Amino acid sequence: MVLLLAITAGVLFAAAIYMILRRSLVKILVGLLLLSYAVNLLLFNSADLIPARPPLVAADSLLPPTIYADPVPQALILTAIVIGFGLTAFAVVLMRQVYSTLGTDDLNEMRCTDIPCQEVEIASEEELMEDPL
Amino acid sequence: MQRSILLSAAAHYLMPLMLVFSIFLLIRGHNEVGGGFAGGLVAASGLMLYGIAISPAALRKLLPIQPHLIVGIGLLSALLSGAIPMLMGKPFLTGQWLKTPLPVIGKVGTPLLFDTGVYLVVIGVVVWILLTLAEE
Amino acid sequence: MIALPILSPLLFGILNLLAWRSARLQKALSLAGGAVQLGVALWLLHTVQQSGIQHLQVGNWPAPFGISLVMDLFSAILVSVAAVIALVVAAYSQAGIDAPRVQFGYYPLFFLLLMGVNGAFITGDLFNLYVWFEVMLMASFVMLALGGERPQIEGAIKYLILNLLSSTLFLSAVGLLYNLGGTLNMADLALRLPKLEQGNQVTLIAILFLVAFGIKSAIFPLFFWLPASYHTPPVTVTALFSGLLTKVGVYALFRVFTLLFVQDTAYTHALILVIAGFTMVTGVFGAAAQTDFRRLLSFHIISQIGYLLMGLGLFSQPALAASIYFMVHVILAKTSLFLVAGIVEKLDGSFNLKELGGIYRTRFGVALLFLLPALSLAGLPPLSGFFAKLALIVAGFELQQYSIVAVGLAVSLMTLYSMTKVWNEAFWKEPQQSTHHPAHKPISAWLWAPTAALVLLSLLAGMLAEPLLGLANQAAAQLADPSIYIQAVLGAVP
Amino acid sequence: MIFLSFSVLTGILLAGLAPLLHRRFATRSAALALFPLAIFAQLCLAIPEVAAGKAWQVALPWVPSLGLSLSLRLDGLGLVMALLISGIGALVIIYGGAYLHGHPFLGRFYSLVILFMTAMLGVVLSDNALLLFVFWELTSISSFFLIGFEHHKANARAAAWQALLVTGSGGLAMLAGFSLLAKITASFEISHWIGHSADILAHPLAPAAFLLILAGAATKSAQFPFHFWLPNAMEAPTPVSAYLHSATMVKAGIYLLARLFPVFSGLALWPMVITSMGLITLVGGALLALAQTDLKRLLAYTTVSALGSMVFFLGLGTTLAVKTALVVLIAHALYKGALFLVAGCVDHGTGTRDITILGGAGRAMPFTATAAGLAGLSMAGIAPLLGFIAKELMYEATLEATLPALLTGLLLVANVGMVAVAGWVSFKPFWGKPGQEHLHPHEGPAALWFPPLLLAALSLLLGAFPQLIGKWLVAPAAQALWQAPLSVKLSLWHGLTPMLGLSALTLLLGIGISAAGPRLQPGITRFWHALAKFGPAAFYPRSLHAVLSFAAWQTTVLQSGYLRLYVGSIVLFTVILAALTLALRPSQFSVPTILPPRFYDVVLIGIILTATFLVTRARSRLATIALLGSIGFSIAILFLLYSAPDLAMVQFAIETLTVILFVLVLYRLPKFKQLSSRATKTADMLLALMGGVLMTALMLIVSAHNSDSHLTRYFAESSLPLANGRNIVNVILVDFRGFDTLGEITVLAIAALGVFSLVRLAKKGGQKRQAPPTGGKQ
Repeated sequence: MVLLLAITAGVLFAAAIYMILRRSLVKILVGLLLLSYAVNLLLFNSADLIPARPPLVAADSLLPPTIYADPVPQALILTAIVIGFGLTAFAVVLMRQVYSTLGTDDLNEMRCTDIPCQEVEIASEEELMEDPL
Repeated sequence: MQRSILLSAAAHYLMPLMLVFSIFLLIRGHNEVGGGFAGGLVAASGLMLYGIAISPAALRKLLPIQPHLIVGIGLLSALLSGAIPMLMGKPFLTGQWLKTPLPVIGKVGTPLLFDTGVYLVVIGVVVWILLTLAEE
Repeated sequence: MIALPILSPLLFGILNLLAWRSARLQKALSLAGGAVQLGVALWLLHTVQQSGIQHLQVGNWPAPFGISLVMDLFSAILVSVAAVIALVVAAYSQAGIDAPRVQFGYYPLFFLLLMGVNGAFITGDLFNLYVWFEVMLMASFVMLALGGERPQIEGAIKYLILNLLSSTLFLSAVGLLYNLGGTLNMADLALRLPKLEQGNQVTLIAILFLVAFGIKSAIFPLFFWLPASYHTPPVTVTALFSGLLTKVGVYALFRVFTLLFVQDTAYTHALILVIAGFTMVTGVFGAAAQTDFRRLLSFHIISQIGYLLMGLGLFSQPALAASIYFMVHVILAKTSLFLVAGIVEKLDGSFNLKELGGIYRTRFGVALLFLLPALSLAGLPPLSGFFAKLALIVAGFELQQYSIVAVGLAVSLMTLYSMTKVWNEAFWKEPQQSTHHPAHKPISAWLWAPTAALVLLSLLAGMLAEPLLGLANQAAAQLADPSIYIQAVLGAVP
Repeated sequence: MIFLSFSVLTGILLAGLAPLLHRRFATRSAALALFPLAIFAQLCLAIPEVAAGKAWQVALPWVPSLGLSLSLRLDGLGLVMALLISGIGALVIIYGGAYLHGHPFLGRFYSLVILFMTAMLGVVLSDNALLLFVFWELTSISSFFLIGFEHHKANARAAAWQALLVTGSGGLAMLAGFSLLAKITASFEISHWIGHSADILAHPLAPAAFLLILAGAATKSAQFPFHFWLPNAMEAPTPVSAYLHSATMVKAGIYLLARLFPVFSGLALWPMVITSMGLITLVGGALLALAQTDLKRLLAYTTVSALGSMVFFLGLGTTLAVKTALVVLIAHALYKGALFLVAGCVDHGTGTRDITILGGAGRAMPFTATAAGLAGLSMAGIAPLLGFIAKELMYEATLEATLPALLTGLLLVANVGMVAVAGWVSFKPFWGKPGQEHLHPHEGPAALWFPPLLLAALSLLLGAFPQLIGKWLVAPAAQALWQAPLSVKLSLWHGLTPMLGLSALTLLLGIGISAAGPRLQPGITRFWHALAKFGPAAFYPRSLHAVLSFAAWQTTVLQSGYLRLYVGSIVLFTVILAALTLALRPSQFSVPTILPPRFYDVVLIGIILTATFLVTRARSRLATIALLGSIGFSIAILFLLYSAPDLAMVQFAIETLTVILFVLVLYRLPKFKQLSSRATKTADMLLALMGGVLMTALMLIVSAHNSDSHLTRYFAESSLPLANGRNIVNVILVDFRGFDTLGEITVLAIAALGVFSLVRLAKKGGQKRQAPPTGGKQ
């Protein structure tokens, strides 16, 4: 399972990188999500995988059973998931904002902060109103 | 967005149930599966369902205070739970427990206050984001 | 209590959040918060200097199980400088940040950013470092995009994606290192990593950390996000970022490459030295190609990061001390320059060097405020930049690393070139638009007074080079010998 | 002498106060000259002691950890320079007040001149090389501001910039050289270096240190191939040219070479490099001067030539040559300072500096003409002026050197040029035929003509009584170079010597060329123009341009604005570094033992892999959301199966929220388009695969090493007894590692705040940006 999980995480990483290399913002967003899945799997894999032995102390004992899953990576992943949610929420809204301000989600049209280019006119109201769904 | 009557009716009944369940999750979280995050997320889901199924305005009316204040109070109680032991000369976030356990809840201490803070922040954050997006 | 530099900004952040509706209250709170922060930081600096590394176990759980907060001299210096920058920027913000931004959470963000920065400086736990990085990043994302102007969100997109990439890499590296070392406490790791049979695996993970922190500190060839975004928000925000953000990345590099990854310095630190050289050169060339005041300064941030890394790559106590002093110098000087750029923009309505002009004639004071930190950055004696560079040169010669010294000197000349270019264009040249009358525009005292104070501090950093270098040297001594740190956290080393 | 040690501090203070004082005492502000005069007087009082071989010294620590101390030392060499600096400084302040009378920035002028003078005094008094460097750069920067004094002129800005960059680059090289010497001797004190010259010479780094320091001296003293900045610096107001660019600052390089003469003159490189550099500058400067028509540029090129001669004689290194260099230094400062000031008077009195136009102003400007005449005679080397003595010494020194014929011949050429130029600048404007244009020459106020007259008169006085400087100034200075007492006997009359003959020949040829000037000049000018594009003066803009175009090119390549290139290079860099590390530092790589996977695992991982593959190819937004959701939920189930129920719960909830968020937002985003070409996709795929393989490999490499976490046991054992909780994960979250959680909820709070501000503030901004409400659809 370690091997399987490592490969799965690797595939997720590869897919994430591929998506982040796209030009469309939406795809990049997908890439970011995949990236957080990949990291979570990586963290999960950083301790031995033990099926069906949650790190809980039974009601009648002071210590957990002799074999139990390592709770540390679990706590770390939980933290990472929640942080990841915050970042994703912000990223999603930021990208929506980009689209509504620029009228495009093509990153090749977002080079003005790097290279001098002429003022591109802001997307007109009509364009924004059009609901593409 | 279209609203189905069925969904809104469900939301009316589901929401309070989910809130109660979330508090249950929060309180027992220290000993069983659950905790501030899980509880907060369940509560937030319930409120979200309400907001989407009925209306964001209704959700806002339902809230006793503004969502950013919920977040602020949540953060403040988490900070407070850490600051209490500081007043007693212990390091930040040192757990302080009441000697006698309360009925139902069990042992009560600053970690519970901390978890409540987490719970509030999660609810506040989700509701805040939802209202921001839905009220446009 | 060394948790205070983290908790006090959190408290002020929350208070500002609760005071959402009152801009006036928030402004007052920001000044109070900045002052408290500075007081706490200086007191801690004094304590650390007097009685050595300070250490606290959060929640009273013993190390390495609970989270350790550790303040050695290096951390204390950076926390203090960060507090200075925070107070100055808080004051500058009174007039430098427009009402809508204040209305929409500028001040809460300001404090939470500071909280993240200080958390990163103080924590002794690798995963906790990740958390503080995220706090800082999240706050910086929002501050960068706050206002929603087109260049802002364009820049913010690039900033966000590249920094998330870095965070992911960082988190992965933490996970891998946990797998290898079985602990997250840095002191504990420092103790355990050298004992591992597979030292090369540690080196491999060190490379991941180098890339992850390298992106944050904007080194070559990972710096793209910085010039793409730093010039887009209000200059007040840029000033804050330039003073704090990349320096946290550099701090993290210093921390892990002096504490954890010191098994194979012949490889890792040589690599850092090469990267340092390229970072200096590409940064300064980037600056030479700019005609926008802020973009030019942004590229200079990169080039200065190269100098900071040079000390780490050389990896001797004097070199580390030189870098620490350099860091103090560059934070003060670069932030002042951004603040001055803001004043210039207020006067002349532009950041474009081609459109600026005439400020020396009409506003000698502003010109002086630019000139001092600019020349300091270029390394002119007897300003702080000169001592910083000299210390690096001497340290480099000591280790017979002549080529990096040559690069450093050449880059210094290029820095002089672009600083005097700004001077020629914005200050000496005649005003370009007859409609602008810079002479008659009032500058709020909230703008010039904090800037002047910071410039004065930067001057002092040059005047007081000896005590500051002494302090840096003490800090470097702690960095150069990891066992001091380990002992402070874990007690007697078994 | 206490006064002298405070003079530096006082000077800097005074420089800061000068504009205020000027504003307060407008007309009497030339009284600032009292400051340099006081220093001058003080120095004069010190002459006897110094001549007796005593050196006055004071040292205070400044930055001892870097070797920088405030150590000042006054010996013979420093004394000569300091006298020139303070004496001419006083005159220039008086002169400048009149020259720039009514100029809005006269206050700033005073300030800069005093700052410069202080810095220059610092250079010549410092015994610590770092301190010297501090002052050295201060002279460069004040020179920058003074050259650019008329900063509304683009030429002035460019010239100032050029001078700063050229001397600045030399300065940095010099700093490196100093640091090398400090590495060799463990000290930055110059007297320490002199004491340890044998150690230095024996060290393999000595030649490098020498060449680096030489670069500093050569750029400052405008030696070939760095000479070109000096004529361009004539954009400065004339008093500045007189003071900085002829009498003092450009002599800083000479001073430095003289100062380090005892350290380096034993080096084999010394005579070779320095004499040839000096000689090229000496001859080249004089010949270039012949092509000029502007008074100040004529003087500038002859200054270059004179500086070359000083360097040349220091390079020769004989006792006679050393004395010669010192006498030339003094003589040149006096006559050239005077001539520059005269040029200012002429400019002031006639409105032009073009010698083809000037002529016949002598009657209207008698004092200026007298000063010009005397100084010109000294420059031409005619008895009984000091220049004559200098010239005799020069010939004497070359005649006794190796290769006397070659050296003397070249010197003759240069000196002929000097004579010719002396004629053009000091006689033609006053007694020559006036040009076509009608000039109205008039004498300025005494503050303008008195300073040059005084300097010129000094040339005469010292020429007549050369032993005044011979005994009191030159001998002690030479002693500083030679590190042993030298006797110096200067006299006007040596009898009928070869030198006298050469002098006469020089004079004859020079006067001939001077008279033939108008006819000769166009030819010379054409010649130099033809050569110009190969010269170093053309090299400067060309190299600057090359650097800048490279910078621009590099920046457009690196900072292209394409995010995918940024991401790509980061991934590529990571992969390359990791591969390099694996190659150089191989790690053990063991595939873990494969246990037959459980059925659920295979199904779940199958779902994840399939969904991942599909999501990269998805064309519709709905499908994308569904696929992402299925990956997320599968991972949640995986967590549940492998003993992480809390994790599973949170993952489920978060996944649900994320999907809702996506639905809320994504439908406002555009449909997917195919934007990339097939080739790009293939390249990206390769890169992505490399990244994925790297991460898998890392995980396997690391898990090959089996270390158990000792945190786990502690947490398990203390969870209930110490932290009162049975759910260990939750206890870790709220207690053991509660601090992480505090940070984490802060991130959440910021994110919510961010979403709110981003949406609401942009909406407000958007309303501002809206076009006037003409065509809205509402």
